[in-house]
Amino acid sequence: MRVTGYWRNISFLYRLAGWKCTHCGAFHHYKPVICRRCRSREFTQVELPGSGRLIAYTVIRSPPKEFERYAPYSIGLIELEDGTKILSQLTDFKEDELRDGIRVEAVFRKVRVNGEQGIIEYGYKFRPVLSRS
Amino acid sequence: MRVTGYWRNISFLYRLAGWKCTHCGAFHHYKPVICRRCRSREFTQVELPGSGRLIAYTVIRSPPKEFERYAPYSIGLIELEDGTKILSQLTDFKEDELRDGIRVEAVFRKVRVNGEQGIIEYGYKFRPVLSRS
Amino acid sequence: MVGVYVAGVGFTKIAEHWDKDLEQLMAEAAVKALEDAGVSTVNAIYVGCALSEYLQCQANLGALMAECTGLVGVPAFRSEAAEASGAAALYSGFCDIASGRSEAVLVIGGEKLSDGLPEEVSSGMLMMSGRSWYEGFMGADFYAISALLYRLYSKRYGDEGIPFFPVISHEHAEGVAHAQYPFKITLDRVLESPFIAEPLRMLEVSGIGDGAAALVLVSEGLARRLKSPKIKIFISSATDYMNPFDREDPLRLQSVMLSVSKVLEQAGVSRGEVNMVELHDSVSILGALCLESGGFSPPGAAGKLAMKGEFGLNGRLPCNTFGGLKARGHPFGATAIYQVAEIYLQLTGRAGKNQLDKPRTGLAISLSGVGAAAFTSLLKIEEV
Amino acid sequence: MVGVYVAGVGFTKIAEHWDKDLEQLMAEAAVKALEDAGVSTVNAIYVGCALSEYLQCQANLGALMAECTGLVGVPAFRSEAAEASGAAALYSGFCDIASGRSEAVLVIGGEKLSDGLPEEVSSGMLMMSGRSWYEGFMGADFYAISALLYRLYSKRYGDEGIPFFPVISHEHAEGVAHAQYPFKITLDRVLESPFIAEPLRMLEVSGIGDGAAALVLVSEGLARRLKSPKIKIFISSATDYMNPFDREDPLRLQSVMLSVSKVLEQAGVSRGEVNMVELHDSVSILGALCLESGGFSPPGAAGKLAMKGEFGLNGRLPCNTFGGLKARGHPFGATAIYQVAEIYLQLTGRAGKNQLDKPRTGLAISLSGVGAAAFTSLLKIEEV
Ligand SMILES: [Zn+2]
Ligand SMILES: [Zn+2]
Repeated sequence: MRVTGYWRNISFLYRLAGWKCTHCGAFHHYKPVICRRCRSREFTQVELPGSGRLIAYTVIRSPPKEFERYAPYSIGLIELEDGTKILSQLTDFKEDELRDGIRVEAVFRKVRVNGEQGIIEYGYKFRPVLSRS
Repeated sequence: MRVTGYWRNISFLYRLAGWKCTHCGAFHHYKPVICRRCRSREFTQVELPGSGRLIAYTVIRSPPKEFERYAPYSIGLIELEDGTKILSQLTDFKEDELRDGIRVEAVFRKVRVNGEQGIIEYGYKFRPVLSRS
Repeated sequence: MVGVYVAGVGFTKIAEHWDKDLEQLMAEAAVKALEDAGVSTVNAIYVGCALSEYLQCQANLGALMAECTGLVGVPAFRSEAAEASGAAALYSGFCDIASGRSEAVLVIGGEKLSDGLPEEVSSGMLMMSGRSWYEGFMGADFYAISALLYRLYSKRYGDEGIPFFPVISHEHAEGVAHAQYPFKITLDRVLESPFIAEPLRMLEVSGIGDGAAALVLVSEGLARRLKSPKIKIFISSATDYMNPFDREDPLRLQSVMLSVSKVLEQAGVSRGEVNMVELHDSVSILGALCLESGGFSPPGAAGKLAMKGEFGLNGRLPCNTFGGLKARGHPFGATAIYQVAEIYLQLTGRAGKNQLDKPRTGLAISLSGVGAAAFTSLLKIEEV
Repeated sequence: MVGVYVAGVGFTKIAEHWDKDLEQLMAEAAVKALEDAGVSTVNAIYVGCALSEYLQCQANLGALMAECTGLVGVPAFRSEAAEASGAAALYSGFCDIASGRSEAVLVIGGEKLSDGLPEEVSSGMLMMSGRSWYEGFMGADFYAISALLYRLYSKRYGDEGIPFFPVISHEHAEGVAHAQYPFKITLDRVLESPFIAEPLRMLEVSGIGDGAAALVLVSEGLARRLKSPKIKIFISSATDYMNPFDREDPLRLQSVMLSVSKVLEQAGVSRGEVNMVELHDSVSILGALCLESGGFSPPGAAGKLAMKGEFGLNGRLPCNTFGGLKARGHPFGATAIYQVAEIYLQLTGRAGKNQLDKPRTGLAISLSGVGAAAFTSLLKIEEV
């Protein structure tokens, strides 16, 4: 991805902020011209809840070029508390800690260094919620 | 261009070698499957003459990214002694030496360093033929 | 063949749209076109974009646009023919309707050049106008090749009037809301501008901008039922050797000659009946060569005719009526769609201060590379 | 609509063709197809390629292919729909003939993945299966998304038989001259291969190769006059949300469901009359989902049916009869054209040792991304 695309989408990548269709409730992580589900044109800005449940995860071992230096890394499919499903890198976990169904929460992290320009790009990642004993 | 593409086409880039259609005489700087002019399938390998006449030239001042460090550089349209027209970078000339119609000859030069891999790519360039006094 | 009609158009201003992603820009144009046509859905989406893989790291733009226009489900893919990518999408959309398979299709052209640095855009242009390991290897870019053509032209015919093409385009762009450079320039300013690749001057070449434009094409059947103004459309295309100096005569663009002749024949229109032309003036010399190769000017005469005013809004054959590539702007994959949309505005009497006097037929020439491919679209007032 | 026929096919072996440029590979396939069809020229060329801009630094591939096939002049441009780019080119070529505009067109699909490093090919795949600033930003590549789908599938249905899909494909590829991996593998070897993105194993995903394939499509009128065997063809397409987890049910590929239903309706064929299917098994789980979403297996049952032998050459519904994406190979833009060419060989009795017993109808499913778009082609023996 280009740095320009990163800048434009920082509100989602930093804060899980996006646009919710006032008609059908569909969430858009980009600013929509028209609702991708119902074609309505009215939206309200919302922030997604920062916690949810890990539905499934995987580990990338042979990553694309931009991610070579970060391999292996984990990608999870997460269902947030409001039911929205999002993808995220997983972080701050111990080797045996990842299991489908565990509770996870959003944290702000460095995601990568962008190509030739060397710009450090930050964004959300999710980590297991520590069970309070 | 990728380094792979450079390696595959070295015979032309180093030696002006290519394929001539045995039917219509059309020159191909790549190995043709079928003649681009007459659709014949028979070719002989040939080397183009290394000298000719400069038909026209120009100077690139705002070059593509790969050529930034070489700007400004000159591109010439050259008619070789056998009538074949080719494009070439021009080299080894003094500021006021380039004129349409002058005689030019091929030389072997470093053309550029290829991107991230840092491979030095060589090829032909043309320079003015010194008039013998 | 089912008759094909343009039923609505939409486009954005051409500018550096820092705040929008390519797909947002394209969705904006698409939604406007659907509204303009009074159509809420279509049978297919054809997307034209030249450099999304390189400049946005984005492929599969067709499916992405189906989603961004709220039309998930509908077939959608991208066509690429370098700077004429929008025309390639239009060509495919045209055949779809003409075959009777679809009643309505959306054609969207878009390009977001400001996502790259200027030298990256130049690298993109290098991919479009030459073979990667020949012109690309030596850095003989679009401007270099165009400059060499310009030299050959000057030697054969002189260059009188060629630098006047940008003057015409800028004159027509003045005050045009969607134009990137909506102001006049003088011939002196063109001639005083520095060389980009001599003899080609900075003010003879189009700039770098972002833009998206869209059309709704419909079948004659649907055209009859819609309330929006309908204009019949035809399109033809032809190719030539990638490198103009491999062609028999580099100053005759065979792709233009063939595609113009074919589209006129298809539409049953003579050259004399064409009331306006949108030229591919990404560089001044190509504007002139389009006219000459298309048979709208004798060889070597386009510049002189331009100086005489023949291609102005009140001339014999108005050209680039909203500013052409030079002044309205040239976001590659979108350009051909802007051209067609502007003819549509002219033929439907919606051209505002640029309105020509009741034109009935307009023609747009869209090139890829230095004429390696040409697409010619013809729009014509014809009752459904 | 004019009926459209396949009149000839050509393709190269899928391999790492170090000695050939992409355009040479494509020209080779094209010239073979023209010879096979007994046609010396065509009215248009449709080129499918996913990543030429990124991997070859080459745009304007359409015009380049007109030149490399000796057909300069003919309209030619590229279609891109990620891994289904060849099918997008076929779709456009189909509409061209169906409209009555062209009598014969050449459709060429090609991809040269060996021009990039493996991690560069992965980056290319990242552009194809997600939005650049969402999946692309976090590195959620095609394998990651497929692996997550695989997990959901296993939870709902169990994964029995899914890893058997590669076994079937390799069995069929054995000894196939154009296949990249023409040898058998056992289920044990699949299960013992390391994870690429768990639960997805190395031997459940297709490799990296170069290849090109071409078809000649002709109108029913020309089909009548040609001597080569002719097979009627139909094609449909549909899209879905780019990200499967934005879909109502990620395990139902709506794009497959819609495109299969539409093409069957178009051809007047029922599912039961389909004699063979070429699946998009770039990863094992997608092969299974194609069958289930296409209505050729109940949901959750494809793996079990596979284990029972239903999809073998002698099964109820032979699949991937020359090895599919997994074993024949998967050079993105070429893949759909290989699929159609292989069905053509089957229906014309030219499939050699892989020949099915008099099949009359075959169907190919070609996906882009993780089902963001699907193209379904149907070939059918039908007298002209
Ligand atoms: Zn909605
Ligand atoms: Zn020849």
